[in-house]
Amino acid sequence: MDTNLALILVLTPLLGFLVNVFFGKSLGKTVSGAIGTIAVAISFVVSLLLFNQITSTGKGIQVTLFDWIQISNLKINLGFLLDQLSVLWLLFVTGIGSLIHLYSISYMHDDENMHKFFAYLNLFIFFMITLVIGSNLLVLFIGWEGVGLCSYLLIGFWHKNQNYNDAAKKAFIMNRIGDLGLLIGMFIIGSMFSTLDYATLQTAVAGASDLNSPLLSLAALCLFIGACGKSAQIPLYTWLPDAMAGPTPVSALIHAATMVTAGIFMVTRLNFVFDAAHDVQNVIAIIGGITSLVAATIGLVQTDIKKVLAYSTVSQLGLMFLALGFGAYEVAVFHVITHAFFKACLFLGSGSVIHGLHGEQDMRKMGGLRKAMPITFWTMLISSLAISGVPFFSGFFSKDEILMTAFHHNISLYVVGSIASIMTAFYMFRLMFLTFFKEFRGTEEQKHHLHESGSLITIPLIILAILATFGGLISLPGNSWLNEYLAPLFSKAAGEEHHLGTTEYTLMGVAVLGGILGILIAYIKYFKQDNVPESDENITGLSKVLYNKYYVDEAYDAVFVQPINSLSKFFRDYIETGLSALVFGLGKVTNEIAFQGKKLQSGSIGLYLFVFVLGMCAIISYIFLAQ
Amino acid sequence: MNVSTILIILLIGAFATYFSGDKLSSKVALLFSLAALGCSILLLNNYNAGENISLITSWINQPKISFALNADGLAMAMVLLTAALTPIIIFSSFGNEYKNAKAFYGLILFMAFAMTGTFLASDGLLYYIFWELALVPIYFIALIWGNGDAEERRKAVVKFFIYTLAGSLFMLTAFIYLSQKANGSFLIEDLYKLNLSACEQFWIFLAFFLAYAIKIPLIPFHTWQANVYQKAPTVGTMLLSGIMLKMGLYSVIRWQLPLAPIAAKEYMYVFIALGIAGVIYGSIVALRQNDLKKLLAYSSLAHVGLIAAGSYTLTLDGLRGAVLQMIAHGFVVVGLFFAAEVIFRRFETREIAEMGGIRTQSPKFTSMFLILVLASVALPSTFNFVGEFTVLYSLSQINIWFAVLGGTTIILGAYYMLRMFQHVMLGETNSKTFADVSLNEGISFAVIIAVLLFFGFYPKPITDLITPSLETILQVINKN
Amino acid sequence: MIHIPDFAHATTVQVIFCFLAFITVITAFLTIFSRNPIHSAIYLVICFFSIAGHYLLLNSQFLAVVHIIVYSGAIMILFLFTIMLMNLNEQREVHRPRITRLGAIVSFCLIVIVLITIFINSKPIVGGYDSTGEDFQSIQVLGKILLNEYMVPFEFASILLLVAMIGTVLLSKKEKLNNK
Amino acid sequence: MGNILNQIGIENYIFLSVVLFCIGIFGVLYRRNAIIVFMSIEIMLNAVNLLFVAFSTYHQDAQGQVFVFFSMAVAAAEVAVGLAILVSIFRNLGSISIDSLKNLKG
Repeated sequence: MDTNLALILVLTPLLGFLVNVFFGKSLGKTVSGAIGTIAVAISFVVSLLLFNQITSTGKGIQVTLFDWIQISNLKINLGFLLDQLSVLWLLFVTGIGSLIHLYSISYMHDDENMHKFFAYLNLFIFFMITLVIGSNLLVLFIGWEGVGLCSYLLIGFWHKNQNYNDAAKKAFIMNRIGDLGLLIGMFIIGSMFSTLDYATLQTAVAGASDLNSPLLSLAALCLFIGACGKSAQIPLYTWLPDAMAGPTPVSALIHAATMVTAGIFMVTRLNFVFDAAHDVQNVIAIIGGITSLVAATIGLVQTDIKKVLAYSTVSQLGLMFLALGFGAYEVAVFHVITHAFFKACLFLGSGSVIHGLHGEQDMRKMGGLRKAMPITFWTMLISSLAISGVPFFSGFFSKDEILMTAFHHNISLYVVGSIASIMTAFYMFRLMFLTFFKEFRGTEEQKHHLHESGSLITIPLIILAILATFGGLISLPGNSWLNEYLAPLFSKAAGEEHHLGTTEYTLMGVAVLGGILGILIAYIKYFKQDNVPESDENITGLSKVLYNKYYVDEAYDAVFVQPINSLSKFFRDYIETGLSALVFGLGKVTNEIAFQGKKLQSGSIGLYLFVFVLGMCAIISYIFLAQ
Repeated sequence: MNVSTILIILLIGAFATYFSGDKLSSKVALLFSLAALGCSILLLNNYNAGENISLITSWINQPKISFALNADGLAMAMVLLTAALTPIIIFSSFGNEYKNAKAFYGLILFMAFAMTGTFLASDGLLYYIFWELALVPIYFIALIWGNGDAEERRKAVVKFFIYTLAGSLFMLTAFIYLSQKANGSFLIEDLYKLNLSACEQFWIFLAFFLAYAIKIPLIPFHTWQANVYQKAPTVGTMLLSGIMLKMGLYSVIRWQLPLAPIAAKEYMYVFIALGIAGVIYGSIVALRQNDLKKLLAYSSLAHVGLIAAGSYTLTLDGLRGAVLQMIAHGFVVVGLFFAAEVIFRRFETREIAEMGGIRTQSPKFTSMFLILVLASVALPSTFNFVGEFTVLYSLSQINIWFAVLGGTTIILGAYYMLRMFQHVMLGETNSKTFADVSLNEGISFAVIIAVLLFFGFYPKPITDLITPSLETILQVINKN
Repeated sequence: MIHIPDFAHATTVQVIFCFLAFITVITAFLTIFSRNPIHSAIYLVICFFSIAGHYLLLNSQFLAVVHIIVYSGAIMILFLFTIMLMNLNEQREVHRPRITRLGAIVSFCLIVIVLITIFINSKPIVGGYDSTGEDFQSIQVLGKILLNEYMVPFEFASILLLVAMIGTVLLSKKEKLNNK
Repeated sequence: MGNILNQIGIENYIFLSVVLFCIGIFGVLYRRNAIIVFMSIEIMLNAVNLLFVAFSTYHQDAQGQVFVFFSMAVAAAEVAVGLAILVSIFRNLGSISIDSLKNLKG
């Protein structure tokens, strides 16, 4: 029964993918969209069933299908593990996935390759489910690379534009750098504990005598590099903003809500490994903090509506890693969930705006959309309030918990996180003010066509906005359902319960004040003073550095890409020809010897005789004198 | 029924094809190659049932050479690879017109015959004869039916021929020396039993290494490869890269390592490093290739480097991963070269710069090509991943840095393959028309893809087939 | 060691040997150095005669006779005929460049030195020159050996001579055949 | 009568034939007239023959002499053919200087 459920869960999206690939074109756009959506919806229903089962029994379900790869000291099964963590992830992956599929039916309706879009989305859901429910690291790796592939396909969905293809390629390769880390981590773990299976691994790590060994730390570090690649952390984050080249629903689904959280999932899944490697945890916290701050600063000045959201995503992911670094896994998971709600909503909202403006993404050419698109406006406003940490929206609770954890562990990282939060509030409301308030700054023609999007677009928005508002209820401070639910996963008692004392309330107040401060600054700057960001040429000073993302892309290009390319050219033009010449040289030498030898045959009998005599002398002296 | 049946079928097939005339020859060749495939599957069945399908009869008395064919799991796996790829290769050529087709297809079957013989032979000299025999057909195939400037082609092909021949001569010397030691016997069992000193083993190892390093090819002995791949007709390239390279790798496992185990252990690090250097070097050179077939050639160089590194680890994982990866690479590389050929049939060019924008015109071909590209970069759930993972794992057991450096193939491979894919397939619609794949072409692709995906999820049959014989070989290696 | 003849107490045989050897070497040299081929041929004849003398000295009369017939008779006549046929004289030969002559002299010295060194270094002959008294080189004995043990080579030699004869005729007639 | 070699010594014969042989070689190298070269070859042959006979006596064995017979037969054949060749060369080239025989050039 469990096996069948799990198989239905996994295979329905795959079936949807296959149907759409082979018959999508002939089925028509609406039907193929419907098939895609229903496939994911079925998975969602199955996830709900599983969730029900898990909450009632409290035990995970282990499903083993068959042996996959045999290695002398490892036996790797193709199997699934459905426990609290994976089912939780399943719920929001398939849930948000269904909503976004629904949204895409309308959003992608004008695209000629719509069936392909749904095929890829379904494939993505398939791989994401595999990633989440795999019972060992290698099955996770199938999903891990599979979602990378789907991300590649979807970023480059409009494949006629080579810039989009470049972005897709970049995303894939950056992810692969991380994947190498993950693989190496797996190798070390495999050779240390002779297993990659989560359950056995947990007991093995618990039973290991020399925890904190450098080898285990190295493994944890490598795994974290993998997480960096997938979850867009420094130094591998640059692909995520570029990934916005894909259609907006993709950005919402893959690059905000689900795929990018895979890194957090993996770290949470292997919490026992990371708990045993404190140094690496510190590294994770520091990198998370820095990423959140750096991304937030870049987000301050971006003018492309999706880029702002992308940097915001990177920044929020940084916050999650900050929490992971402190061992507060449930807090990170909490933020993953709330973030999935409000960020998906924001992306879908921005998609609605872009759809309404026929592809315009520059905020400088928007404005005053509030009246034309009320539902989009209100849902986005709610989500912005949530992400800014305004009290009683979901983001408030989750972000507050992260900051509180940080405060208890490391004040300076707390300060970093808080500044990032203030900046978040600022740029989110900058986005809101520039997009929805004041007068419309686009062309007359666009203004003429302004309209609210259809119900297929607005319904998901409304649902997500509701979730963004009330999602925080699953883990209220002091009375956390989530913590209890996840408790079986973690070795130590689920998160040191925050005693809601004076400190905590003060911190909350500070956070709220910070959020409101950010909103206020944005209000003054972009509503009161009516500023509009300047056009690209006029940006100077610090903002120019920020606007150009600290020139990190250029630096990577100069440090890694160009040297490899020139090395390649050098190899191709010099080493290859050199080696080839060497081989040909052997032939040439032989030829030359023959040619010179030919000259020796001058035909002069006198010379022959002379040489003959000399040779005879040599032979005779060798025979008789050598002994 | 024993393994000689398959050799007989292929040999008769080669002659039958030649005498069937130009029109029928391709079909006759396909028929015989399918018969060989069927025969090999039957043999596999018998083998799995525990039947002895080996054959030993004396052949020449002075020097003592036996006609000994030994089919263990490893050899069966390689025979199956050959038998499976030959029909695919022949079938893939159906879209082309060849002048003097009867000779062309006859040579293909003859080459399959020689290569199968190489995999099966368990007598040193018989093995050597098959090994060299395989060189003859490919020489003519590349020389007569190749493309590009005739003079340059001749240069490249003759270089290849002489280069590989020169390498094998060292192997022959080693065999003769070994048989002197083994009282004139060339049988592999007798050679396995020899107790050679470390110094002798070193020289024998080196002699074998020269032969195999040129054939596989490992850097810096690879210079023939790219040119020949480029100049040879695609069928020839497929035969070379899909099967013939595997001859070298197979021989490393079958002959080189067990015959000189002390030397193999002593110099393990050097040769692993050489293999890994090939991985990195091949990948980097592939980045800036303008010719599609050349790029694939260098990618092949990178992959076989990794396989060789895996073999030289002398661990069960390494050998097993190497064999798995050999089979996977055989299929994927044939598929990729076929894709290059499909493009060539339509665009008459192999310059990447002149391609692009194919995806809009032929979605089916794009999907198939993409799957092959992804398999080549070892995406999990493809067969290549199973092999590559196992090899990298074994390398990590030797030294974690080997795994890290060898693992760069994951990154660099993705880089050059996707870059190639982007410039060949994506972008603005090409002004030249590109018809989508025909049924024939589609079938070839579908078979290859099906194999790659099936074994990607379920490699157990192959693993079970090869593991016992690899363990036997490891016992020989570790006997001292 | 080298057996140096004691000239004061030289036996007749020794005197004859020295005399013959002297003639042999001198005429050989003269053969080579004389400018006129006819003179060379004459000196060669003398040289051959002296060698026949050596044979006689060694008590192989039959061989000496055959030698005179074959060499001094047949071969030398052949030489003389050829020389006269070609009408060669000393003016026709241009001297070789100096380097060639130097090379010839050097190699001559070299081979002499090498051979002599070999013989000096080789083991001295052990034992005396005993004579069994048995007849081993009379015509009778030789004839028996030739026609018993060496029957086949002997016949081959005759074939060889026949072939050489035919070949010679053919070679020298070829020009005429072409002219016809 | 005793052995003649008791009085002369085999060494002297060896020396004599060595000298003779070397003179032959010298002649071959020194002269360019093909006829003289031929004569030098004959001298060399005779040097060897002489040695054969000397050793035949030394060993009291007729085989050495038999060999000399064959050698003479061969020499006769050789001279006949060789001179015939020389004659035809002379007819063609008008010279028998070995420097003019350069057709063997590779």
